[in-house]
Amino acid sequence: MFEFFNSPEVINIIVIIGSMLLFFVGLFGLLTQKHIIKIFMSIAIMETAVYLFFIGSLFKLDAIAPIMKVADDTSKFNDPIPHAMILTAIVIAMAVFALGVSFAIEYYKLSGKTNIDTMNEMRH
Amino acid sequence: MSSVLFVALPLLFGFSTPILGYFGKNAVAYVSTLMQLFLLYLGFDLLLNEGFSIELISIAPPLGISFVVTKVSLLFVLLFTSVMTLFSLYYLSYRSEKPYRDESKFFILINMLLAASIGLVLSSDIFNIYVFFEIAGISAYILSAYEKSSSALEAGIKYLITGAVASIFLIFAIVLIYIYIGSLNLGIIAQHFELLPFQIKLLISILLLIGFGFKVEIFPLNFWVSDVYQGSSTLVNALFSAIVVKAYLFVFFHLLYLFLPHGEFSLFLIYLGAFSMLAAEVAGLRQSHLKRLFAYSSLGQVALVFTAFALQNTQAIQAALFIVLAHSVAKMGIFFALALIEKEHESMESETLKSLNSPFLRVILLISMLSLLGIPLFAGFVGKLLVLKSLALEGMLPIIMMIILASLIEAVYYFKLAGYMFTSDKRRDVLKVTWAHKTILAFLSLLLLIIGMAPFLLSEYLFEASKLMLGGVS
Amino acid sequence: MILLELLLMLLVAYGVGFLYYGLYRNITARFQRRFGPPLWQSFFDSIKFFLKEESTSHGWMFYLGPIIMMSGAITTLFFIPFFKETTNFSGLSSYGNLFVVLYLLVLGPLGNALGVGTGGNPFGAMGVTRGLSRLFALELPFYIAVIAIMSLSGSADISEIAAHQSTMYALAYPLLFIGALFSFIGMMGQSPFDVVGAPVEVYSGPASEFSGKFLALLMSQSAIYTFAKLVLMVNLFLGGAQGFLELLLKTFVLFLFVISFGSLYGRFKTPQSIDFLLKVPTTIAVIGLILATWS
Amino acid sequence: MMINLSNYALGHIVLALEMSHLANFFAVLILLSMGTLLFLVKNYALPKSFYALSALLSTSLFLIVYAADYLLFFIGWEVMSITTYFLLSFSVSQKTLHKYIIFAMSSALALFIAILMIYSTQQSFLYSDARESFELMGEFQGVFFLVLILFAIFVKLGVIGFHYWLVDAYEEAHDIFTAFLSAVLSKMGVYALIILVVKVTQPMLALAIIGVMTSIIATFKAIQEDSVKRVLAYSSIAQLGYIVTVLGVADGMSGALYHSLIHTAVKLLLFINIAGVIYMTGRDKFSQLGGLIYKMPQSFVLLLIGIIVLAGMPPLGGFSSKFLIYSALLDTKYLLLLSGVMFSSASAFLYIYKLIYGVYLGHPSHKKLESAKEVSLSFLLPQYLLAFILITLGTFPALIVPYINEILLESSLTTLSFTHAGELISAFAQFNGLIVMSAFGTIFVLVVIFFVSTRSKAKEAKNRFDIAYCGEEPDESTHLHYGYSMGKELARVGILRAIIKNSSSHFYEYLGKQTLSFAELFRKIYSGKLSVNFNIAILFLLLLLWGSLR
Amino acid sequence: MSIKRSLSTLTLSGFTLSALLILSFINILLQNVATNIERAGDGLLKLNSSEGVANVVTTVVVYFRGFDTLGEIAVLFIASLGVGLMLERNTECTIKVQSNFMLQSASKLLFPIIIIFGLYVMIYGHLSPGGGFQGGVLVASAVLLLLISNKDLEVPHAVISALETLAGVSYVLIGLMGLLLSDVFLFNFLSPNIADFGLLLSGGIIPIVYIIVGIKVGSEMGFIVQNLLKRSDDV
Repeated sequence: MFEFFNSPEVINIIVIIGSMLLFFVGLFGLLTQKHIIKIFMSIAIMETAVYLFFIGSLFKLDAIAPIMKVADDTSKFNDPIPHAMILTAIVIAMAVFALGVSFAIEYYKLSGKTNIDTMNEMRH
Repeated sequence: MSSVLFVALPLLFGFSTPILGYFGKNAVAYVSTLMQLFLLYLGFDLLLNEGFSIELISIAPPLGISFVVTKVSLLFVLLFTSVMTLFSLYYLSYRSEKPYRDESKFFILINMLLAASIGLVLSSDIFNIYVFFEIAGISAYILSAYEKSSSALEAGIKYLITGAVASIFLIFAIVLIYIYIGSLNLGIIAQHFELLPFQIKLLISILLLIGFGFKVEIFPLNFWVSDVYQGSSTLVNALFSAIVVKAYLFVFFHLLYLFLPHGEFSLFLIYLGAFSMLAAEVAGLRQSHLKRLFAYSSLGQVALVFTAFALQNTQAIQAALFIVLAHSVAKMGIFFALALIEKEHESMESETLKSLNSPFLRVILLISMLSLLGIPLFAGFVGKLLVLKSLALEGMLPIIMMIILASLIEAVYYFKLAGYMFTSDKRRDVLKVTWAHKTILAFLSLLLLIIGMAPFLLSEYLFEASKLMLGGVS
Repeated sequence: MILLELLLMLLVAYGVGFLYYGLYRNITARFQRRFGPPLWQSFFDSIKFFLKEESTSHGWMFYLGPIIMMSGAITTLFFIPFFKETTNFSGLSSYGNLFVVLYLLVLGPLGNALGVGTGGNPFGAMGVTRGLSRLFALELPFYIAVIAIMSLSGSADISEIAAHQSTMYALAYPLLFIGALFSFIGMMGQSPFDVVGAPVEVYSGPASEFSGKFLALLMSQSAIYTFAKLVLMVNLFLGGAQGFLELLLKTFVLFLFVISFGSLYGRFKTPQSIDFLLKVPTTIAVIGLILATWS
Repeated sequence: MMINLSNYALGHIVLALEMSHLANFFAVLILLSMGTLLFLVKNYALPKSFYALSALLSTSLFLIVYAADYLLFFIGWEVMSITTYFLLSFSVSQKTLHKYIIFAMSSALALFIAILMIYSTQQSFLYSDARESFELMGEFQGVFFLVLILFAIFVKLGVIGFHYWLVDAYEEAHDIFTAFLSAVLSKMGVYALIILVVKVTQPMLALAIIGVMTSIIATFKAIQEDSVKRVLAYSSIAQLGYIVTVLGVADGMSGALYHSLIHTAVKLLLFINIAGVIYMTGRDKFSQLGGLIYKMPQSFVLLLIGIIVLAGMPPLGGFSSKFLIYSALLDTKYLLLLSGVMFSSASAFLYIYKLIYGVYLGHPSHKKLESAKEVSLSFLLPQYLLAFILITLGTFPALIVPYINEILLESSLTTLSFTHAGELISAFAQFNGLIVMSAFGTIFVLVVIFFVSTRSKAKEAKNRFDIAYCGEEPDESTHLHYGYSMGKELARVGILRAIIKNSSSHFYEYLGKQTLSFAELFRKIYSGKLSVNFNIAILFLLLLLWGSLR
Repeated sequence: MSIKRSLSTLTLSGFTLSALLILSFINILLQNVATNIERAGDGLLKLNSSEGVANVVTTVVVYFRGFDTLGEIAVLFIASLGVGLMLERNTECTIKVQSNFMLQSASKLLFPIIIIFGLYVMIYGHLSPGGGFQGGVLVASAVLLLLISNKDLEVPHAVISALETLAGVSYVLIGLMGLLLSDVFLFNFLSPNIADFGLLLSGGIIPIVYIIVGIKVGSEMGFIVQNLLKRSDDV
């Protein structure tokens, strides 16, 4: 019934539209939300969308995870680079997120504000 | 000697600070400074010996990551290293009176910043550039919020959010590049970039522009800058304007020259740069807070460099390099001096300068400001002249006029400050400046004068560097 | 020889100047339905003043004022040739030109103003102020006309200008002449531009501190200046003269016109006269200039 | 003699220095001013930096003068402007200083644009290529170039409309520096006008008209002022107006050069004199001075010589230069312009008389003035020197004609004919200064002899109150310092009121206000909210994307 | 702090802008579908059998693109430093964690299992899916579990610091060792033997580095988690 999903074109369309919709959610949040944590979440969602898009775009239906034996034919494996890159990117994003949250906590403690639009200590 | 040391040593230093901490309070500071001096030596060593090398990491490019050392990247590396060394030397004397809390962390951060900036300049792998982009960014966020006051934190949060958004666009661009070209090596990408479908090429270029645009402080992506400068501590601002922006600028245009060697976006970027400069200077006109004021001036100068780079010819790039040098030196002088003033007066309103009682600091500030303005005899003039000259050769009169108008507005607020410094007679007690600070500040001012009066000492090197940069060796 | 000629010129100017002054007093008297003083009364007055002692002095600069004025008058006279197409009675005019004369005409009054200022009398200052305020407006139409005729004659030399007039400029370019004439009336100190002297209201105006020899000098220079100005005017606009008779005739006609005009009109206040001069005569002169040189 | 600095070239920039006669002429003016003003220095306790800055200023002036390419000229120009700023900062209020620097920088930067325009056509900064470059420019570009250059120069000259900074700066600057400003810095504007405009383009009627307007308006503005230095400042503007006028017509260079020399000398003389008065009395307003003639007789005589020159009267030097100016205008048939110049010249008598009357004549306005003494030799000596120069140039007006001819030859202009030093021959007429001087001198001496010989015992006035005064007997309490604001009533005259009351300051203040509110707008954008900023950024991205896709 | 929930201009413009942007992205991406081209990954796959370990992703992460990983470690290090800087003197707490009996018991039970699983993932990262990051995060999550279940517990700062220092320094030193021995930074100087491919002890420095990465990630994450969770003493 769902065989038509197995064609790379359909998969590609789904990946693009899906990840971009996710990106839209994040972007919408970034542009409209005021709460610092929500902003961070929006950014995280956008990042995730990009990762999804990357992995999805380079995903081959007939290939397997790249764990090989000595003399394997390399063409049957999926590209390992997206995995490695996304692994790195995720950790970086996580680190930035953690730092941002700690900033936000500290800022809230000092000024009691969580709304980025009211962050105006320095209007000169 | 290997150029990887520029990155490896600061990282090693950073990771090993807890060990160093056992050797006493000052060990971290001194080791850090010594290491920077060593890196400076390393830079000159590379400059004198080869001036060009490709440093492999793990495996050979194009599959692996590599560092490319050319005259132009070496120029930036040397600039960053010297700025950082001077900064450390300055801070060594500064800290005895008003050290940052948790000093060893501060040293880690500045060294990480240095490593990342150098990595940005040297790396020839676009994902590696992204990693360094993030390291530089994250160290800068923390440095900006380091004082933990609510304004510092506000600056940090704004910086962090913009940085994170910028990195999304950058990683999006990188993802697209890998999907459509299949490589992360800059050289390979450059070869295939032309052949991409037009829309994809455009999308990647625009995503890169937006991603880097936040970092190179270009209109309309630079609204965060003034807040960050104002909130951050004064000394750190010197690093922001002398190192961080410069590294991003270099990378952005390095990528631009590689990917779009025929200058498809050139005209648009030139207008964008000139307009950014104008907008920044106009915004600066009504400022009364010194740090914010100089933030706008940084924006203006960076936009000028941006315009020059965007012209995409050797003459203009040479000019841009001149401005980069002059601006870094001048801004260091200004923020170093402001740090001393802030320590004494505990205020950064421009009225503070009225009661500044230190002829030495006044002269230093003045020389730096005149250089920023591009007054003859100072380093800034050479750069500005060369930029405008190249613009004139291209027949871009409107751009010239925008830049000149911006300079005029800049002059108005600089001379307002000069007026505060030199006409008032209500002075405080004499502000004592230690000899170490005096030496460094005098050295910076002297440098501005030397470059300004004898630009031919540098011009040849810079010209070759600009040729290399335009040629896009990677 | 030249010295003799200069002396003669001086004597002629002195005599004729006082004669005209006497005539002026008589004619104005007739206008006002009274009999004036004897014709040479002013001359005798001046001789009398010369013999009297001056009542007060306010230092050396006070002396110098009238002296500079006198010297200015005589120098001016020497740089204006009496006749055209001859070197007789041309004085020093070949060494100067119209510009020199125009400036020398002002030199005397300026010297006087210095003396008056030194005197420290506020009324003197008042007179000087009026004179200087009026001066530029007064000169403007005259300058315009003079510039026009200089350009028309292609020379700044007075005798050449006089010689250049086949028909006299007053007839050829009446607008220029009319403009210049207004100025001339003022320069002669006649109504309606005579607020400087204002003999009745301001106690002899600038001269209020001068008495005795000073007054004598002032009167003499006035006579010389009057004649010099008349001759200049004749040379510039009335085609010059070839003999004494023609000179006297032309100057007298001009003089008569000026004094009758003066007797007919009331006096302007300073701002009024400036306003009038800058509006009417200047406009006339400018139109005249444009018409004259439009080609 | 040409010194080429192209060895030190950067890129394709060739720099050159040249010792032309024109340059030497202006260098002499600089040296004259510095030499005379150095006499005064020891009277004032000046900070060391004043000397250092003056040295830098002089260097930049010589650089301007001897540069043979636009770049060095510009460097000199900008260094001059900046150094002037700091020299002004010793005594000038912040508002004036700010006004000055805005104008000075606008001037320098406009010049910069113009220079770059010249460069862009032939890729050369050299003067020798300038004329050709200018001709290669398009029509619009050419006009724009001239507008920029003229703006730059007019600001320096203080041409009416661009003089907003000048008068205040002159008034508030240190007395020595005011003299230098008027004598030399304004001449740099003249030099720039010659080098950058006259030598590059055809004579411009517009320039002449602007010059005349300037001299007329500045003269009436000067008449209204109470401060001595302000009067002299406006007078400077008016005198420079003559120079601008004459540079706008063909063959006007000789008059311009002559007048530059005369104006430099006379303004030095006047400013030094006034500096002496201010030094002695501490007052610089006509309303607060007066009656100094017998306290400072030498100064009085020197000022007298100065004002006679300023008025352009024969037999002193002022007439010689005026004569050349008038002749040039007459020769080119700009008759209405000539009328304007002469009108302004005649109007100038009012403030010229006020200069000497308000300071030296009449009654002292205050008791303190009674104790004033003659100034020291350091003030008098330079004045004597300058007076000597001015008298000499009046007597021998053609003395410098050979030098001027050299300059004219160098620029391939028609030279003045020269017979002997006493006779100045212009294209239109000639006069003999020697004869005029000796005639006036002889007659003057004769009248004095006559007067003195017939003089009987004159009664010296008992004191200064011994005057005829409406039957009253004035004393100390009577206000006798009259007429120091002469000319005020001119404002009642309808035509003149338009000149006197209107001021460019309203325009500039309005401009400043508008700029500031514009800046306020940008300031608000820059301290805007983060979410708004991101909206703008995304909008930018969208526009970019669509703009390039289209 | 109440945020107005009305349909403001900002919401509208934000929605419009993001929708338009996404639509144009989708439009462009759909029009230009990526083709199957030879990518760098394929080259690396080929290279892997001679230089790498069984898990190609691990080879890429640790060796081929090991420099990125070093940078990533640095980011993590700086972030944890920053979090520590921000929150270190955190005496008043905003989140009060009340752990109940269930949590306490379960955490005691689960902690060793998670730790062992984490260590396994870490050590076998080069042979099977997993690796230093994943293992490190697992270990950190075990610590998190422990911390939320027992409010008095605090992992000694010195231990974390020692671990992260050790890991970080040794990573850079291994890199420098490669530079020293063969002039290439991060060179695999323990030249892997092809015969050992797929064994636990294979791949030269790769497993060592990945374990180091694991330790580093674990300790940094633990540190961050601990800092974010730190409670005041008087609760």
